[in-house]
Parts: sequence; C-alpha cells; structure tokens
Amino acid sequence: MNRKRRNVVFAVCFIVAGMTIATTLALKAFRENLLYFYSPSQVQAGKAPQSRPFRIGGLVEEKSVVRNPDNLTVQFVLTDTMQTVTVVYDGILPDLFREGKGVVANGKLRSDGVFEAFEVLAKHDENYMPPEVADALAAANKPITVNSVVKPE
Amino acid sequence: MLRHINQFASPKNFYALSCKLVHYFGGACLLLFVAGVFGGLLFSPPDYQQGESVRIIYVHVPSAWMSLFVYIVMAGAGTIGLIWRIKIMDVIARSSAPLGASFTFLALATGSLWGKPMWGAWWVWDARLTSELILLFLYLGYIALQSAIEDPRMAARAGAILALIGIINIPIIHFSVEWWSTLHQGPTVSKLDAPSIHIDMLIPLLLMALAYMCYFISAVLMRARCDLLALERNSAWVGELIGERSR
Amino acid sequence: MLPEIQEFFHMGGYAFYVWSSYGLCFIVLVLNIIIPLCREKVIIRSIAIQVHRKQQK
Amino acid sequence: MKSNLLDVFMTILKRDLSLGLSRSSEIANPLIFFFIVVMIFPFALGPESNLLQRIMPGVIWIAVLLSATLSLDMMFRSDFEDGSLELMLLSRYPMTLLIMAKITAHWLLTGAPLILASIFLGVLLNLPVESLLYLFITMMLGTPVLSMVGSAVMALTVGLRGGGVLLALLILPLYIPVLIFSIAAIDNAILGLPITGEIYILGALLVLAITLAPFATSTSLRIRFG
Amino acid sequence: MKSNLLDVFMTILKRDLSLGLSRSSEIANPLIFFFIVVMIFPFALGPESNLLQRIMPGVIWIAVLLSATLSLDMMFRSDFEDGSLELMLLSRYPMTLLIMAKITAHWLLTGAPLILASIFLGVLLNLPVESLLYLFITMMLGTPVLSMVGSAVMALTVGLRGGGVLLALLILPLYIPVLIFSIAAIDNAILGLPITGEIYILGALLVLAITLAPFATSTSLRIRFG
Amino acid sequence: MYENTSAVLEAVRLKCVRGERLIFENVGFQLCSGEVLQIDGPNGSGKTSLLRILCGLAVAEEGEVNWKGRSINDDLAEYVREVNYIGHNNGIKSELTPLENLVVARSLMSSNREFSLMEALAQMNLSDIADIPVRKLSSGQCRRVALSRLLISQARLWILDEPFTTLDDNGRHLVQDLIATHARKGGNAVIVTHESLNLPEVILNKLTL
Amino acid sequence: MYENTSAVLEAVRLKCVRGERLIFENVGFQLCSGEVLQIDGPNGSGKTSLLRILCGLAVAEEGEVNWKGRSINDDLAEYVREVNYIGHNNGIKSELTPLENLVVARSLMSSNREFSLMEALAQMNLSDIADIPVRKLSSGQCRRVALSRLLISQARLWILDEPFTTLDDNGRHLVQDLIATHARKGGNAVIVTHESLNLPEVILNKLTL
Ligand code: HEM
Ligand SMILES: Nc1ncnc2c1ncn2[C@@H]1O[C@H](COP(=O)(O)OP(=O)(O)OP(=O)(O)O)[C@@H](O)[C@H]1O
Ligand SMILES: Nc1ncnc2c1ncn2[C@@H]1O[C@H](COP(=O)(O)OP(=O)(O)OP(=O)(O)O)[C@@H](O)[C@H]1O
Ligand SMILES: [Mg+2]
Ligand SMILES: [Mg+2]
Repeated sequence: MNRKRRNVVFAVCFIVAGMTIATTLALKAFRENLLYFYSPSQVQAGKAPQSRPFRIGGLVEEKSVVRNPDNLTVQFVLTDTMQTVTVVYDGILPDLFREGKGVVANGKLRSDGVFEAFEVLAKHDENYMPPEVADALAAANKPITVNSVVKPE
Repeated sequence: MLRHINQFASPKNFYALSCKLVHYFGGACLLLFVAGVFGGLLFSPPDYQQGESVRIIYVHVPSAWMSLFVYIVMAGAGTIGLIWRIKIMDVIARSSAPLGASFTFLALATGSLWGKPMWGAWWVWDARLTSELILLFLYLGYIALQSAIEDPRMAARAGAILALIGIINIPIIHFSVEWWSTLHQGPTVSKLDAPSIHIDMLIPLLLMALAYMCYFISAVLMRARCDLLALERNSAWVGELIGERSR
Repeated sequence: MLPEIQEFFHMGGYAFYVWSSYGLCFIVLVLNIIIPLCREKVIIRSIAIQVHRKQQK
Repeated sequence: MKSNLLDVFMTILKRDLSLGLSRSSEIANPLIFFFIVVMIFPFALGPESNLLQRIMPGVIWIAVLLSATLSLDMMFRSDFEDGSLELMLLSRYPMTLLIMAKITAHWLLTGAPLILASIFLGVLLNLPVESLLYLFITMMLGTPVLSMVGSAVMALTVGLRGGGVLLALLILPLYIPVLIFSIAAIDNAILGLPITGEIYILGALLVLAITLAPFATSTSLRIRFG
Repeated sequence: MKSNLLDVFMTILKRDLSLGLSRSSEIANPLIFFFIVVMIFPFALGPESNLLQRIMPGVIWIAVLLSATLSLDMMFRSDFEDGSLELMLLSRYPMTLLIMAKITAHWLLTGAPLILASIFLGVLLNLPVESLLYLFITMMLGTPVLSMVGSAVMALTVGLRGGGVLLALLILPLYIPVLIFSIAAIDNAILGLPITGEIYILGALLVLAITLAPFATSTSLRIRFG
Repeated sequence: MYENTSAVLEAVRLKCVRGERLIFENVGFQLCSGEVLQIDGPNGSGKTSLLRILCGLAVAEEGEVNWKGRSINDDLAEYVREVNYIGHNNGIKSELTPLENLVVARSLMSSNREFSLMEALAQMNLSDIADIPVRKLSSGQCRRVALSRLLISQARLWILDEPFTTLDDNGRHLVQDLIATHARKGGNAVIVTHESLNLPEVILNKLTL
Repeated sequence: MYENTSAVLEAVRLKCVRGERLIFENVGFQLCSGEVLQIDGPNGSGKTSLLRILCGLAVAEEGEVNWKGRSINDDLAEYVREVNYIGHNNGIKSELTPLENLVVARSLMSSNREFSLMEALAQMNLSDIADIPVRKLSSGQCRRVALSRLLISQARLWILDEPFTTLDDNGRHLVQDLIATHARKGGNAVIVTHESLNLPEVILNKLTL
C-alpha cells in the first residue's frame, strides 16, 4: 500500500508540475502577439511583412472613403486611433463596411506605403440593438461601447 | 450510496424514466421552439447595423453553445462511466456524440451563412473558426472509434479517454476571441457584466437556447434508449417488455 | 397584407442566408429525431423475433 | 530500485531500437514516403519556382506529419499482435515507464531521421537559411509531440480493423495545432518578425504532451485489454 | 462453366463488399483521411485564396492518391493473415478471376466514394466548373488504375513488416504518371487548351492496367507463397 | 474405382531446404486409395514444410510428388481441385459469421451437395453460433469452423496440419470419425499430429520425420 | 513457509459476460500452496476468459479473485509480479532471436538467477537455434521459446493457456516436469488443457467449465 501511495503521489506531482510549466509557457505566449491581423501602428512601426500578403485591421476613418465613379475601386484610411494606413481596394465591399466601423483587409503593402487589398472583411462589434435604440443613444450623444477592434499597443 | 445510484441507474429503471422524460422535454422543446422562432422571426427588431440578417443569431448562437455543452456532457458522462462503471453514463456519452457533431456542423454552417453577408467571406482561418472545425473532427473521430470497437464496454472507456484528451479544445474555442485577435466578434451574452444585446433580442435568443437544451435532452434520451435496448437485448427485462408490447 | 408577407420573406435582402440557416437547422434537427425512431423500430422488431423464437423453443 | 528502473528503461529502449534497425524498412519507409510526398508536389503543381518556394516549408511539414502518422503503426501493433503487450502489462514495472522508453525509441527511429531529411530537402530546394533554421527548431519541438500524442491515440486504436486510417483520422486534428504554430513561426521568421510567441506555444504543447501522454497511453492500453 | 465463373466472381465480389460494409470504418476512414489532408493545406499555407485556387486540384489529386494507397492494405492483408489467400490459391477457379473480383470490390469501396468526395470538396472550395468536370473525368479513368496497380504491388508486399509504408514507396512512383497526366488535363482544360492527348494516355494506362494487373497479381501472390 | 494396389499419391525422394538449412531429404511414401498417412516427428523436423510441398504451395528442392501417376506440377490447377488443405491458419474471415464463411468456401471448392451448410455446421456443434461473427468465437470454435469445410468438400485428398489443436475431446472424436468415413469411401488423408489416431477399419501408414 | 491449509489463490463466485452472452457464473475454487489446478471444458466454455480474469488482464462482471487473502485489484501491480502468464499468443518478437527474446522477458519480470539464459534455452532443447530469428522457427519451436520463460521466472503463480499445443512428446514431458517441480517447491499453477496431466507427488485439482 505504501509503495502504491508513493507511486500515486509521484504521478500527481509529475502531472501538476508539467501542467504548471505548460500554462506558464502558454501565458507567456499570449503576452506576445500571435496575430491574426496587424494594426496600423504595427505597420507604421515596420513590424508588418513587406513582400507578402498579410492582414491589417482597424477602424475606417470618418469621411475618408473615396469611391471611383468609373469602377468599383475604393480608397479609405484605416486607423487604430494612433496611426493610419491608406488602403485601396477593387471589389464589392461587405454590407457592414461603414465609416467609423472596424474592418480587416487582406493584401500587400506597396512600396509607397499604401496597402493594396484583395479582400476586405468587416469586423463588427458585439452590440446588438434595434435601430431606434441606436438613434436614441446617438441623440443622447452616448458613445456605443468600445469597439473591440481597437487595441492600441 | 453508490449502490443506491447504481440501482436508480439500472438500465430497466432508466428506460422507464427516460420514456417519461422524453415526453416532457419533447413537449417543452416544441413549445419553446415555436415561441423562439416566432419571437425571432416576427417580433424581434432588426439590428441597427446588420438589419434583418441578425435573425441568424437565433439559430447560430444556440447551436454554437450546444456544440460546446454537448462535448462537456460527453466527456463528463464518459469519465463518470469510466471511473464508477455506470453503464447508463456510457450510453449517454455515446449517444451525445452524433448530436454534438450535428450542433457543431450547424454552428459552422450557420456561421458561414452569416459571415458571407456580414464579413464578406464564407470562411476565414481565425482561431474561433479553426478550433470549432477541430471540434467537429473530434466528434467524428469519437464516433469512428465507437463504431470500430466491438465490445461496447471497451468502446465506451476508450471513447472517454479520447474525449478527455480533446477537452483541451473547449476552453480554446471559448476564449479564442479574447486571446487572439479574431475576425469573429467577442462575447455578447456570456459577458459577466450586462450583456450588450437589447432585451427584445435577448428574450427570443434565450428562448431558443432553452429550446435547444430541451431538444438535446429528449434526443439524447431517445438515442440512449435505442442503445440500451440493443445492449441489453438478451436480458430479462427487455424480453418482458417486448413480449408485452408484441402481444 | 400581401406586400407585408413578401417583405417578411425577403428579409431585407438576406433571404437566402436567413432561410437557408433556418432550413438547415430544421432538417438536421428533424433528422436527428427520425433516425433514432427508425432505429428503435428496427431493434424492437429484431428483438421481438428473437423473443418469439425463444418461446417456440 | 532507482537503477533498476533505468535498467529496464534502457532494455526496452534497446529492444525497440534493435527491432527497428533489424527491420530496416521501418526506418527507411517513412523517410522514402516523406521524400515522395514532397517530390510529388513539383509534379502536381508544375515547376513555378516562386510558388514552390512559397509553399515548400508548409508542404515539408505536412509530409512530416503524414509520414510520422504512418510510422506510428509500428509503435504498438506488432507488440499487440504477438502478445508482448500483455507481457508488459503483467510486468513488474509501471507501464508508464515502459511506454516512455517506447516513445523515445520511436522518436529516435522516425522523428530524428525525418528532421534530418527535411533539412536535406530544404537545402536541395534552395530554401532560405532562416526557413531552414526555424524548420529545424520547430521540428525539434514538434516531432516529439507527434510521437507522444501518437502513442496515446495509437494505444486506443491498436488491433482495430482499419486501424491505420482510423488512427490518422483521430490524430490529425490533434496535430493541426503543432502544424499551424510551426508554420506561422517559419513564415514570421522569414519576414524577420518575432516568433517567440509561437515558440512558447510549441514548448507548452511539448511539456503538456510529455506530462500527459504516458499516462493516457497506459490507461488506453489497459482499456483495450480490459 | 461460364455461368459458374460468373457465379464465383459474384460470390467473391459480394464477400468483399459485405466485408467492407460490415466494417464500415474501412470505407469511411479513407474518405475522412482524404478530407483532412485536403483541409490541412489551407491551415499550412494560409488563406491566400488565389494560391489555394491554383493548387487545389493538384492537392485533391494527391490526397486521393494517398488515401487510395492507404486503403489498399485492406485488399489482401487480412486474407493473407488468416489463410484465406491460401484457400483461394488452392481453389478450383483461376486466381486471376478471383483477383478481378477483389479489385472491382476495392474500387467500388474506395475509388468511387473518393471521386464523389473530390467533387464535393471541389464545390466547397469554389473550383471553376471545368476543373470539376475534368477532375471527375480524370478520376474515373485514373482511380481504377490505382486499384489495379495497387493490387499488383500489394500482392508483392503483403505480409511484410512495415508493409503499409513499403507499399506506398513502391506504388507512388507507379501512380505518378496517372497524377501528372490527370493534372495536366485539368490545367489545360481550365486554360481552354485541348486535352485529348492526356485523356488518350489515361485511357491507355487504364487498358494496360486491366490487361496486366490480374496476371501480375496472381503471379506475385504465388511467389509470396512459394 | 481405382485399383487398390496402385499408389494414388506418391512422394519420391523429397528434399527440403529452408534458408540455408537442410530440413529433410530422401523422404518418400506411397498412398493407395483409402489409406491415411500420419506424419509425426519432433518440433522443427519439417512436417509443415512437407505438407505445403504436398499441396503444391511450396516447391521441393529435389524429388517430386505424383498424383495418380503424374507429377502434380504437370497440371497444378487440376490437382488442387482434388486437395483440401487445412493448415495452422484457419482460413476464415473474422468479420463474417461461420455460415457466411462456409458459403464463400463452398463457392471456391468442388463441393458435394450431400450436406446443406447448416447441416454441416450442426454436425460440428456450431449451429448455436452460426450467426455470430467469427471474431467473437473462442479458438476451438474457430478451429471447428475451419474443419467443417471437410464436410462440404468433394476433394479426394485431405491434408491436415495439426487439426486437433485447441479442440476438446468431443471435437477430436468428431474429426477422427470424419477422416475414417472419408477413408472408407476411398479417399485419402495426410495428417500431421502428435496424438495417436483411432481410425477403425482404415489402413493407417505412419511417417516419422 | 505458507501454511498448507490457507488458500493462496481463491476465486469467489466469478461471473463472465462477453458481448451480451453470459459465459459462466458462480465459478469458484481455492488453491493452497503447492497445488495445481487443471481447467477443462468444451470449446467456448470460457477457459481463456477465466485465465485472463485470474491474471488481472480482464475484469469479472461479478465476483472476485483473492491472492493471499486480499483482492487482486487492491494492488494489481504487486500481484502481477507473482504471476507468469503464457497465453495462446507466445509473446515473443519474431525479429529477435530466442536469446534476445529471453533477455527482454527477464528484464520485465522478477527473474531468478538460478539459470543462465543459455541454460534455460538448452533445457528446452533450443540451444542449436538460440541465434536464429524466431520468424524462421516452426510453430512448436516458437512455443518452446515462450515456455522457456517459465524457467527463468521467480513468479509463484503460473497461468498457462493450452501450453502443449504444437509441442511434441518430448516437449510435453519437459513442461510437465517443470510444472511438477514448481509445485513441489510450493508454487501454484493454473493450466488449461484437454490432455491428462501426469504430475507425480503433486495435488492436482480439476475444474470443469
Ligand atoms: C463559420 C463561422 C462561425 C463559427 C464557426 C462560429 C462559432 C461560434 C462559437 C463556437 C460560438 C460560441 C462561443 C462560446 O460560447 O464561447 C459563437 C458565438 C457567437 N457567434 Fe459565432 N461563429 C461563426 C460566425 C459568426 C458570425 C458571422 C457572427 C455574426 C456576425 C457570429 C456571432 C456570434 C455571436 C453573437 C455569438 C455569441 C457570443 C456570446 O457568447 O455572447 N458568429 N460562434
Ligand atoms: N471478443 C469477444 N466478444 C464476444 N464474445 C467472445 C469474445 N471472445 C470470446 N467470446 C465468447 O466467449 C466464450 C468463451 O471464450 P473463450 O475464449 O474463453 O473460450 P475457451 O474456453 O478458451 O474455448 P477454447 O477451448 O475454444 O479455447 C466463447 O463462447 C466465445 O464465443
Ligand atoms: N521461413 C523460414 N525460413 C527459414 N527456415 C524456416 C522457415 N520456416 C521454418 N523454418 C525451419 O524449417 C524447419 C521445419 O519447419 P516446420 O514448420 O516445417 O516444422 P514442423 O515440423 O511443422 O514443426 P512443428 O511441430 O513445430 O510445427 C524448422 O527447423 C524451422 O526452423
Ligand atoms: Mg508445424
Ligand atoms: Mg481458449
């Protein structure tokens, strides 16, 4: 019995130690950024890849959207409230594409610092409410709670 | 104590009980579904951004929740069956798997159908979506393992181990939106502070969630009943039961 | 009345997405009820045959 | 007692190594399978060198994954079939110890050669030096995880009909995280981005596997016999 | 005698089909393996949709190849292990006939479902219609060749240790011509180029396989027992 | 039908080499119609190897096997129709039931229609488990399924490698009766076993390797 | 060392269910130090299943097995040290030589140092082939390799499933002698066989399933 108990204790210690190390490592990893997309600040800081496609996410700056009347080309500015990046895109925008709302664009950085997107995805927030309520809130000048896209570094 | 539970959980008693429960939960499920679907499609308002497409929330979110919940049930029941050797638990774990796979499939499908108009893409490889897809594979693997092992007791115990290995995936799915920057939105309802969803939308959503839950309970009991009959086909009580019925 | 119904089915332009979501859910959920019902019938029949055989013996 | 444990670990390790070496096909075959899978891609995709350069690290990792999966079979099957596993279960040493020895042997026989082969192929295919370096690092962290997760799942499926493919089905979803983070690390490394996050995660996976795999395996084996 | 031959062909065919169906995992597993291999690529290569569109027909064909190879195992191994093959060799019918029945059963159990699955995945992945059409045609011509070449090689390796991977090793080089011409056909079709040449070659390979495989297989089997 | 004096099965100066080792040489015997040959010998003396040569699965290093006066290699296909070999391996599929196994076996061999398959199984005491997959049977039950092939075969020459392993007493008697009946009808059998056979009214030859 | 009157191994009302079928129930026996139990019964009566329960590889549906008065499941790890099980399968690797196989086997079990491994092989008449891979041996030779584990083990309880299959007469005598010697030294053995055992000076109990 004694030996058996010792074995069990040993096994439990082993597992607990292992789990602890694993979680520490995992937590450390989450402190680094495992990115699904880059923010404009990171792009401006030169942390984004130059030669190959990547994703960039941020808010569409108010009144920055310029549509070319001849074709579908659009140009707009992405911001994370600290830095901005200009994006050009040729295609149909998703329904949730609004000024002041979050988007994720997939494409390449041109040498002139403009981001050429081949896909634009709308990132929406976690707020759900009827239009009237939203209007009322807007009228009361209350900001609709923080948009999760913006995570300034 | 254990003996008491065991007796209560004897296949015969369980069979009788489950017949009743299926009726109750089935009825409740039907009512809730009707209320939820009407509430969701007719009475709830459109969203200020997403318009009418927000109505997909009433099927997507419950499916997604259930896909996680059923996995926990499956792994939990399997573990209890593994440790205390309660046959009923094994049967419940085994019958949960196809349902869980269905819910996962629904979450993926309705999510895609929602993502196309809202995000502009059917599918992206972000953490939430990827881990949910892995969940589907886990369910399928569990089902395949069950069908590959002949001996039901051994199959149940092997399945429990597999389910336990895979349970690491559940917190990953749930917290992925906070750990990584995903395209998928963050928590709306399951936030600890006030949910950021209007009450008119929240009510049908919760109704649907309840309906799914009742549906799961009655469906899993129905499957479990089949499995029990097949497992215990040679035992006395099944013989009596069928004998009475065929007469 | 009619335009209202039409509008309802139109779903603000999202008809395809909304209705196929609900449709898929309906199909899958109903299938998950029907399959075990059929299986139960088959099993009960086979057990009945077995019981019958035993009684004859 | 202590030295005894080490002894038996070494005996099993030696036994599995000499078994593996005596049927040399067991080492050679996964390797050759690996080469073939990697080489098939240029055939299938045409010789566009840009495209190939872009996808090759990924393809190499996938090929490693597939051939590691296939080679898992040798870890338990023959022992199961000829009754050696029963002997081990009835031995006087804890099963977990024997399993650790078997996992180590398996990694030495398949993981290590696959790493060398990947580097070799990488050089042949003109991959940039960073790719190679991080291919090596991620594989050093990743392939032991494959052997360990593999042993746990293998123990569940050993002796089942159609086991090979069932195994692949069960195991690939568990491998996918390793794959994703490894490839993300390589890609980032090529671009000069930080990769500490990915490396931490791979490390966490490795530690997790080391802690859990022996126990999961021995439990599964007991179940398969129960 | 004629009808007798047909009888025994049908018996063996039925036997193998019901064996395959009774262990339903044997059909399902290669399929799922196939799905997973195809799905792994987007994980490994990232979500660039252009790139994926470009390589997906090739990847699908490779996945078909790999899972067909893995499923070959079921054609002879169990028959070898339990002595059924000896029984067949000692039967009063020509071995080639029995082998044709076995090959047919194998194709029905694996080739046919894989074709359907490829088409399904192709639709899921948004492949253009021509790709799909020619994927289908090349697979109809190609997968029977896989089953037949596979049976011949399988017969040589059956019962050898590490057989699964050895088999893959022997067989993949033989499959590569099928792969190359099929993919060339698909690529050309997408570009609007004529593809009759490739189709003829695939046809020729099929006829060649039909003529030679049964004899090669039965000879190899006799050698393995000799 | 055949003269009793001329040998039906004849082995002439057989020599067997496995790997590099000589297993046996100069082995020969003659069997006339209705005779049974029992082969015995210490472990590793080459009994199984000899049987495989006799039924054409392996080729002898030297010497030859004659069937009705002609070398079996002249027309192997013709010869194997007259042979029923049951080796160490049972040759049954573990996924199929005993009944299904017999259906396949019958379609492969020259069967006699004297017995229905169920009758054959019943005679081997297997009727209760005729519908259970073989994988769920015990070792002795599997052996019985394999041996029930003897009942439905029309082959004239039975070649049996340790048929009694894992059989219980009842099974041993059954199989010995089968062999005796077969021999009395003019058939032949070559049997490897370490036990003493009890075959009334049958000429039993012995060969010790 | 142990009193002869108290049971060393005791099985109490064992019940075994495989799949859905009841194989046996209410099976029990007691073995005192130095006694041997022979288990017999028709094919499929559950002998192998019983042995696997006795050595802890399988769990009985009901009932329990006691070793020296305590249930074996209390400390399975302790119990299995005292058990030497040789089943239908030989548990030897076909790529290794008999000698290498024994080396591995010895490192896994509580071995006695009375014999060197070569001596053990010699006693089983295997010294000529000690260095040939097992794959090239005949079925009886393989069985002998497995059985030579008995010689080097210190286990007190031997559990043997049809140990005599494919052994020649010499082999049978050898193994019976081994068992008798083991029992006379106070050890126990549980043996499934259809043959009658000849163990001089040993108390032989019989159990028929
Ligand atoms: C294929 C695509 C998608 C998948 C696989 C998916 C998966 C999931 C999962 C697994 C959950 C449950 C998370 C948890 O309880 O921890 C969830 C919740 C949710 N999803 Fe999705 N989803 C997808 C697309 C979408 C889209 C396009 C939207 C909206 C535009 C959306 C909105 C939501 C909402 C509102 C919740 C509830 C969050 C909460 O718990 O409060 N999903 N999704
Ligand atoms: N895996 C299994 N699943 C279901 N039933 C099984 C299984 N293995 C064996 N059985 C059944 O259990 C019973 C006992 O089998 P067991 O192998 O113990 O018999 P046995 O007494 O050793 O017979 P034998 O003398 O033929 O070796 C048999 O009737 C068999 O059909
Ligand atoms: N594949 C092989 N390669 C080389 N030698 C072999 C091979 N198989 C068997 N042998 C050798 O041939 C000899 C005869 O083997 P065989 O199986 O014919 O013996 P057996 O008389 O049937 O013995 P048993 O009574 O043990 O079944 C043995 O000494 C064995 O070592
Ligand atoms: Mg032999
Ligand atoms: Mg037995």
